[in-house]
Amino acid sequence: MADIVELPEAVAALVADGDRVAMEGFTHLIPFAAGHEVLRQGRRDLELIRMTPDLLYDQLIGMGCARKLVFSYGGNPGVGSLHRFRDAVEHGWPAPLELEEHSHAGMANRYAAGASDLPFAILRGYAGTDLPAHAQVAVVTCPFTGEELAAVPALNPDVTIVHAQEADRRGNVQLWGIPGVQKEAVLAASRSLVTVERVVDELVPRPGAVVIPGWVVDAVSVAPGGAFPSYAHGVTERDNDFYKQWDVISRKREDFTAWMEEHVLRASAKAGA
Amino acid sequence: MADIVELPEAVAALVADGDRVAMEGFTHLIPFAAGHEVLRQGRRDLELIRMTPDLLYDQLIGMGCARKLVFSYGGNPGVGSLHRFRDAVEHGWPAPLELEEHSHAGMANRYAAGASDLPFAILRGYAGTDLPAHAQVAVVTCPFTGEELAAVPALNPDVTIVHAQEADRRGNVQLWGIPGVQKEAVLAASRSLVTVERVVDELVPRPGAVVIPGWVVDAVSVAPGGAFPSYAHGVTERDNDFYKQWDVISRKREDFTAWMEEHVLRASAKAGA
Amino acid sequence: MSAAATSGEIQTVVAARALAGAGSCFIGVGRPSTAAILARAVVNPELVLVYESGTIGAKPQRVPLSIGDGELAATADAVVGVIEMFNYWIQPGRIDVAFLGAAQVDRYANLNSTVIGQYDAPRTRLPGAGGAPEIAAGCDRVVVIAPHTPRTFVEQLDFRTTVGHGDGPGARERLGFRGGGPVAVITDLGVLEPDPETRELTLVQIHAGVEPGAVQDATGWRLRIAPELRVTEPPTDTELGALRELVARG
Amino acid sequence: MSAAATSGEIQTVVAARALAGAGSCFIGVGRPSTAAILARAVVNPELVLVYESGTIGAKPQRVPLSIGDGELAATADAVVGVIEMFNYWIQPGRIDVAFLGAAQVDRYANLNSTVIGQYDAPRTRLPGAGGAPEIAAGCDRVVVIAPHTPRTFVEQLDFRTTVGHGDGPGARERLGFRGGGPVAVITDLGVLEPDPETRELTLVQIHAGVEPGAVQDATGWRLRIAPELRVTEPPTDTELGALRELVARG
Repeated sequence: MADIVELPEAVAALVADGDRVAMEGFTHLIPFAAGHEVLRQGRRDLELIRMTPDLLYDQLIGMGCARKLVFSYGGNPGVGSLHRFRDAVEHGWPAPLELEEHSHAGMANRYAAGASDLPFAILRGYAGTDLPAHAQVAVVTCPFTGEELAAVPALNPDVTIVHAQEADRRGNVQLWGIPGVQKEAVLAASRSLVTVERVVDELVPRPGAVVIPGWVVDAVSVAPGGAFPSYAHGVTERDNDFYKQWDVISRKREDFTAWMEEHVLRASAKAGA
Repeated sequence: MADIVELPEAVAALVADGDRVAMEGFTHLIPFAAGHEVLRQGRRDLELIRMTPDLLYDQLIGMGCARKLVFSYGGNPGVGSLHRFRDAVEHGWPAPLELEEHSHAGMANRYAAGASDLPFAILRGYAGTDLPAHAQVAVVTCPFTGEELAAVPALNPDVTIVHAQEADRRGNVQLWGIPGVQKEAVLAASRSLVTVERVVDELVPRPGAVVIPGWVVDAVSVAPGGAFPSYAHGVTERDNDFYKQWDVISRKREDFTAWMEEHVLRASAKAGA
Repeated sequence: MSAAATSGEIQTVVAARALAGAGSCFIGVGRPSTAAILARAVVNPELVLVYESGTIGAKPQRVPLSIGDGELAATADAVVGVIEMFNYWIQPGRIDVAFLGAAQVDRYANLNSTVIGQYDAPRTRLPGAGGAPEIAAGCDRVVVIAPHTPRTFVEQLDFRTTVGHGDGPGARERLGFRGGGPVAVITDLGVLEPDPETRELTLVQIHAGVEPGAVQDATGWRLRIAPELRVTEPPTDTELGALRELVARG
Repeated sequence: MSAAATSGEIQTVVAARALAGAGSCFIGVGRPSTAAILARAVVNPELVLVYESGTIGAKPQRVPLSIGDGELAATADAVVGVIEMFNYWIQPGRIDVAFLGAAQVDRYANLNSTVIGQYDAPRTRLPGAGGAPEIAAGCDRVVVIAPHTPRTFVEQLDFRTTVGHGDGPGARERLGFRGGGPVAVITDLGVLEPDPETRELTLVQIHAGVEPGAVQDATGWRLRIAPELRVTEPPTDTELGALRELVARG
């Protein structure tokens, strides 16, 4: 049964310097509020894991929290570049960033293997590309057909953080809309934190919902609007304009730093910024 | 887009003598009406695939349709033996039955590999048991950790038959309640038939529903009550008494044959028996 | 004052007590299911019941005939497919306790639910493995529930469907299992537990009125008996009342 | 009478026409998404749109900024997780056509969306592979949509993110791919198709008013040109009207 605690308390208890941290949410339910609390608590040297780093990891990377990035698509969806990610990779600002780069299919199967307590996953992937030179990819042979397939190692983060629409008082979590890989990311991790829009007395089953039982979650924290500028299907809307504005805010180092100072570091967890 | 056709027509078009046929439904949504139509059309020499053979395969085996059974649990759930299955294995009546026997975990992962177009699946399974002597199980070594795991070959039936609550007029299928392995069994097969309780103008999304797009299904046939004595969650009830009665009906060869003659062979597809 | 408990009722109550303090329990049908539902009623209301059919946190008010009964899905916290059940929930060892039955049990609590006689020329063909091999390998601990007869407790299994403690100390570790294996075998005569060193099943508890000699007579091998044999606390009126009400509802 | 079509509009309309008769199309964001939504409006109302985010059969009325926009999930026939999308839908080759973009395209329609310059000392770091490698390997056929400039159409990729026709005939077969690979590269100047024998991209169609010489100048290798060069049918008023309405809504 998950504890329902304040976000600062949950982050302090579950996220440490040097951790391998996955904050998932595939273009939906991205846990910005929790990520910002990780920033405010000054965590450093993190190995950030996420299929699509998105604005959230652009911010964490730009603020110097990350030692390494494990990912498969580092763009601002529909807008263009993630400038802080590019600056770190191209110029090592504010710090050099080690990359472990996969394809979506590889990352998704790595989470599935992690959730299944298997050391690796097999897929038809990577063949003929330059990716294996920069990612852990091996070849396994089918013992029945002799066919060769790609193998990728399981992903088992120290801690996974996701956002959902709601939880009940026992910490059972329900999310709906685009489900992404959140359930697998939670099950693959040693520790997990779920931020929610609201706590309800009873979870009313929803079409397309994924339910994560509270007994496999460590902490649930209430963070209304905690996915902004991403969204919580049926509760908040994706702020597409903010994704476009971010291209301007993040382009120059000083503009970025000033914005983060004002809107994240000086904000409180309650503000959900 | 699946064709919506009469059950006899669909079975005639999709099921041939000698086929590897999977009729799935894990204790729920078992496609009895379709299986009985296969019987009435006199199909022979079938390789019957199903995690839990249940009463349906007890009937098909007892009527001599099966050459081989691929399965993981051949009992009458909560009641005891499947007498026709036992008679075939113990005494070769009405015909010898070849067995390919797995565990549930192995069968489930074989369907997943089949649906994924992978030649095999890996799992922590079978270790230390006598099962590998009677099933295709191999050992694969993790290329990253050196750990040894079990490998099982993919299951790709010639045809998969499942039952669902409803379909729309374009053949999109929606089922809910215990989901079992039906979606994987359909995606793993070369051909597929789905019987439904009803056809609706529009599928209204349901909590816990699995939707199978019509464009991956060959035929949909309307068969109200088509899961009896199993059930369709929210539409019909499981007839537990019938499962108990079956223990008596099926115990003696002549009682069984007489019952099948009267209730299945002489019945019509419309009757849904 | 209710009628005295039958040996079967005592077996079920003892099994229910074994779930005190457990977080989650994996169960099939029959007596194990009755015991687990009883446990929620009398010793562990928060117990999460997990069924092979994919229902996690089911709260049945009656004993289901099949693990697919609609009530299980209707009352569950989450309902998942069979593939997810085995890969995400059983394989990683997320379930605390698994209740298993069997047609044959040997001195190391290995189980046979496949065949009596030879596989290719069976005297009695049994249903088969189902989920048992991976459930017994993955769950944190296993409780076996079986009727105590010489036909069930045998010197040599006709088929090893499920590994308990294999051939003794270190066997499970060598097989790379996640879970610790059988911690108890609960019968209608008493309770057997694996010896901490040898892993061999040892009679540690007998139900009231049962003679150790009778347990030995019902066991197909030379049974080890603990120096201080516990006697089963008789079912309380609460336990017996709840059990009988549950069975009556069934 | 509406204003003349821009080269970008022509490119989008030609891409939409390429979906006539297709059952399903896998798309990312940007121009490919616009073209696929346009195709449903003008040439293929039954076209099943599949997005990486797990929405199968989405029916957007506007061009989504991101593949995760709520409208896609709200209008889809089915919404699945990312793991299922890649394992059950893309890997087995259930999708007919995939639209892909890229920063660099070579003569065999191999694609780079990872980096310009060296990987460890990049001149420009691009977003990376996303789903492209497996989408291009698995889908029945691939249509590449890219702006026609020498920076995009290069002699040598800086990084091979996605395999088109590899190093020529037989390359895809040797790699065990399920899908047939690129069938067309649609640019703002014309359409390139792989030669049936050599698999090398060949200019087979130019948009009205474009000179073949201009296409060669915009291509970083010695471009093969088909003997009979087709000229693109100009967008009809219906196509252009529908496209402009769609973009205006965006």
